[in-house]
Amino acid sequence: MTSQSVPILIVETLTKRFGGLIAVDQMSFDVREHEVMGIIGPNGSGKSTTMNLISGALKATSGTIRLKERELTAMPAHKIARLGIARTFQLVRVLPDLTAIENVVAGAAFAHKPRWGAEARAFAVALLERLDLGGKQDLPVGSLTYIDQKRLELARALASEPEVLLLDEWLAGLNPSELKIGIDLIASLRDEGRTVILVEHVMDAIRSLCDRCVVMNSGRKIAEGTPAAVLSDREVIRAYLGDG
Amino acid sequence: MDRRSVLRAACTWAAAAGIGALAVTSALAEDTVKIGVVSHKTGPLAGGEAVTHTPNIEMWVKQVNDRGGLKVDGGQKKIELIDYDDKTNPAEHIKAVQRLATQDKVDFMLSPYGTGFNVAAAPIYAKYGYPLIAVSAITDKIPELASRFPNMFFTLGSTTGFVEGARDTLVGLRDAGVIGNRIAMVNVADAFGIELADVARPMLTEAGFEIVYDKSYPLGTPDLSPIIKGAKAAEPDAFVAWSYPPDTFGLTEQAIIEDLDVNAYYTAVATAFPAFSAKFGSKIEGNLGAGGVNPDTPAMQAYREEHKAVTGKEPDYWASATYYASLQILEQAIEGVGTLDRQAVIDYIKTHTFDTVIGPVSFDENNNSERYWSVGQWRDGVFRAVADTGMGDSVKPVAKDGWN
Amino acid sequence: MDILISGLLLGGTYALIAMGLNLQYGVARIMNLANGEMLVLGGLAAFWLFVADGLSPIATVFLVAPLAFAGNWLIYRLLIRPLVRRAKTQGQLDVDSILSTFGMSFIFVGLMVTIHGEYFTYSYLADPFSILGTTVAVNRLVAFIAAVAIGAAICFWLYRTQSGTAVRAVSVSTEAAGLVGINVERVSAFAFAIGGAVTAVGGTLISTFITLDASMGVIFTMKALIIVIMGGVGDIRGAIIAALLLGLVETAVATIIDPGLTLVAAYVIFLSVLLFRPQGLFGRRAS
Amino acid sequence: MSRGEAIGLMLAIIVVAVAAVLPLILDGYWLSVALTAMMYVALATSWTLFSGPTRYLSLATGAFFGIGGYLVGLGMSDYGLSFWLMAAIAPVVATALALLIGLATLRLSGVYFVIFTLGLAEMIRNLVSWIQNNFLGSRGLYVLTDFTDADIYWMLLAVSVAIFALGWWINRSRLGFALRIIGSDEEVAKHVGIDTAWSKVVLFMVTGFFAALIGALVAPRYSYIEPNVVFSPELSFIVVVMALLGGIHRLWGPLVGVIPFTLIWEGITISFPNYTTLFLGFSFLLIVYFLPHGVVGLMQSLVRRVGR
Repeated sequence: MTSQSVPILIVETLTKRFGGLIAVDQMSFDVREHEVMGIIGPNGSGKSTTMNLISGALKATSGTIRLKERELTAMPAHKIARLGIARTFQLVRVLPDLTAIENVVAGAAFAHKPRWGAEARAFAVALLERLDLGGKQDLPVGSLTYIDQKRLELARALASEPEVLLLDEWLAGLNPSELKIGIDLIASLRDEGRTVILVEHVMDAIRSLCDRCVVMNSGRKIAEGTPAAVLSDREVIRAYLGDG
Repeated sequence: MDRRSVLRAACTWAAAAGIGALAVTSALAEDTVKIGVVSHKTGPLAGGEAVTHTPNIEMWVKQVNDRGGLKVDGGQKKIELIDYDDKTNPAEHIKAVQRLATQDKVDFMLSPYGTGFNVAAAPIYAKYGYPLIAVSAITDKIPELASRFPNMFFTLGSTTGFVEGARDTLVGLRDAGVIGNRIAMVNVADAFGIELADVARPMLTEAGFEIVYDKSYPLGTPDLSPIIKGAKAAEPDAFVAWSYPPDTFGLTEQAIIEDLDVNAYYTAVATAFPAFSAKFGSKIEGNLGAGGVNPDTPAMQAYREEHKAVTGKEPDYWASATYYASLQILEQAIEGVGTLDRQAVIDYIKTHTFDTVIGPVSFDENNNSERYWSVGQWRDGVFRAVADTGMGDSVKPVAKDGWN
Repeated sequence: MDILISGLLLGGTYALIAMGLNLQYGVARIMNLANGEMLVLGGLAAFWLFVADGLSPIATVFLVAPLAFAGNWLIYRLLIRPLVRRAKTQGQLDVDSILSTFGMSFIFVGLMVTIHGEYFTYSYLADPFSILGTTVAVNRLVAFIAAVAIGAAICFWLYRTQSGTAVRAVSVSTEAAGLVGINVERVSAFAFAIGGAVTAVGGTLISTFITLDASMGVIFTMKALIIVIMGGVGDIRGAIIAALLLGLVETAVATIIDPGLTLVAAYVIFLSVLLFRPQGLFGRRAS
Repeated sequence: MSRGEAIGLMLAIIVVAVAAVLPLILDGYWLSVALTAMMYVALATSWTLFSGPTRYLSLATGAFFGIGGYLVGLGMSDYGLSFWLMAAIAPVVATALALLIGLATLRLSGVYFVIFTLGLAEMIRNLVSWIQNNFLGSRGLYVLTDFTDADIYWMLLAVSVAIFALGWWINRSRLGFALRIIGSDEEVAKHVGIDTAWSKVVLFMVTGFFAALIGALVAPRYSYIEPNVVFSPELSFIVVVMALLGGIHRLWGPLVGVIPFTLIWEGITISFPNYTTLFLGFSFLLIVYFLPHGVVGLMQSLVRRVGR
């Protein structure tokens, strides 16, 4: 399904400096509608920074990010969210003072396709059921297990019916059995035709989930293509194993 | 929270609430005259209150009780003083006055310290028919306040009278050739200072003075040296500061350091405090300031000795004596009426003349006593009145001759 | 020249007011609203001993410093530490310390009023002294020199000694400091006590030229808070520079524009520093 | 309307009805206690509207309150304007000011925001004094009206009811929900599409509006306005203390904090007239150490205990 889709998110020569450090250097790639796109690379290669630039958590030093025809580069995070980009965080961030269902409603109430009141609740209940959190909707989030918190965060992101979903190491920290559940969940999102950008370390997930991948090292894109292709790329292997 | 901490919390709460309940039911003996006062024990005005009001109340209560009490209802009743702290907060003040009137049902109340507090409390005194003999209140609204609150009396003069005293002093010094026309004037940027400066500006200009430096400074300014430097640079003949206690001290210290060479140097509140001369010693010889008294009358001399003996402190040379006089007026009015009938006491105050430490006091149709000293001058360790309204016993002001 | 010298002297006074709170908030993380009362207490001691025994305030400094140190150490151990232990977040600790030190400030005021309810005013070294043609008061000069000495001593301690390094480590991160084996509670108690001692000594010196009274502490607390925040939490150099800056600005405004605007100008400076550098002059940017 | 809400509404109506008839029953003293309590209920509750959900502790209450009292004094005393006109203008001025402050303080968080608001209040006070001194001149700001304590009490009651109604409405609205999310995690709030800055500013304006309105309504009680009294930093602190004491995560938290606190304050004033400040200090400490979660926390744990 990849080839015939149009690009929905276009990143061009994106650069982010922190003082003298260049975290993201001249990154360019695009994401097509209904595809799952992976961003991989060693630790500190700039993957999360790229995500933060797209979601508006950080401001780019130069370069552009466009969603369809809208330029996102200088926008504050809440406007980007309203245009339809939703995300999860590298370290899970649920809202500790709210119940599970309120967490999901939080995702629905303000963003891309706002829902409020009974409609939002019904929508949130359905999402929780969909993510196997049915029956836990009124629990304080502190009492949820780690994977349930991850699910809840995903539900919050999905609640806005995003155009593009950013998953920042969503699978990190799960044990093997949870990991399988997690991968199946993302696979089901893909099957629904959602557009997803996935930052991951878990290579099994990349192989089984991604249509295409971008590989980063030291802030630069060093490879792009299908998972099978990039993972056999010599430069990619060197980047992962080191120069020695 | 575990069980113990819940219990503990509940106990604390109950104990604290109990304190309140306890005090409400405190029983009082019947054969006393209950006199209430709400004072500022802490907060911005506490320092002034502690100098001018509190020792006088202590002394007066002791004197009256030592002689057996107030003569009322054909016998003698001792005074029982009820005293609350308002932390210099008007809302607390009003509440405490209400409490004195309706819970403690005191027979009489003494006046509070500060113009704002007298005005804020006046409606309650009026509502319950208490005479309010205001002392530490200087206002130009005397007629309006008196018509609103017919129970309110004024003893320390109006803003205009207060400034007129300063003007007359300066005019006198100019006529004597001591100073020229150039005046440097500063004021503290708070209600009192702003009001005085606003009255003084046209009044001094009209009297032919030229105000060569005219600045305000905020309350609590830590370094007043730029003001004295600025005033000095304007080369004035006289320096006038409508100041509050901390800045009266601060300005004078800076004036000494900068050697502000003027032949007339005036500061307002606290110049009359004993602490002022204790701090500066002989250096303030010839300093002018708000207040002043005639220290030569036997009544005043006896008062000052008694004050020192009873309270261990010297009274100030301004409102202390007037505040004591207000207590004497109340005392004489109550004994003159012979009962605790407050309306009768108010009428008695309106219609009689009282013999007090500051001389005979009576009130005009605006409940105002037009007899007060307005400007004093330090002479050999005594702060003598050099300007007054209706007193007629002020001495002539002299030149200030350097800071030695 | 006048402005520069008078401004620096005033800045020295402000440094005396703020350095103690900087240690208390920067290191021990206690927003101490009773700071001003501690300062006034130092002033009261000076006044009391001067009037009763003729003791010079300079001598009082050496009496006040150990007493205030001990007193503040006890306050930390008995009253503050339980709050630190139960607080889960810095926000919670801020709330608790605001409430408890506000209570303490009332207690201090209440105690001081019973000792001396009138103004603490006396005259000590109120003599002129000429520096480069500018007349200054000797007592202010003494306070300035003391401020410089105390500031230098604290900086030396923080940046040149091992125990000082531990203190700075705690001010950067209590967690990390704990991980490398620093006894965070002890360091905090120590910093709090030193801070209290510095504040009280400052009060002793300031009382020689500013007329204090028992209720005046809140004015100094506010000034100290503003200087500490303007300098950046946890950086003593920032506090000192902020203090000097405030002193210069206030004096310049008073001399050139209008003394009535000094405090307005001070707050304008404070507010604009925060607007352009939300973490203060030397503060670390919150991550 | 759910059953719980119906009970809540009934309870609220009863409380308001009781509060409304109090001036007819109480004598002067207890009325003035009730009035003071009502003032703090209104101030602390409106403060909590902003600071409760966002956890931004504002010390600007004194500034807004002062603007209210000061403008009433200025308008009535120096320009002969009516009390009602000034009481209407003052909150508008304060709201505009809150807008400016809000826009300026967006970047600040935590203790920097706290001290910023404190500094701001002080700056306004000094600026006002200076302007009055140099441009307006004044013979004292008198607010002489015929209002009785009961009138002022009823006005404050009406304001309190309005604050509660507004607070209830906000809590149910998207705005209130947004604020809870902001208080919980501001970063997440932005990423779910909340304009965090604007939400905070709007609520800050609401608190500013009410604090000024309350200041204006209370001014006749003071009769004489001094900038240094109405722009009181102590008021800012006391409002914070009372709100925290009650609990800031419930709309009615400040209410259950203010009432016992006012009574304790009275008890101390009466019992220790010479040591009022000292004992108030002790009571603060006791509260901090033994009521760590405020009155609301105490009530909730009691309810839980009974329910078990």
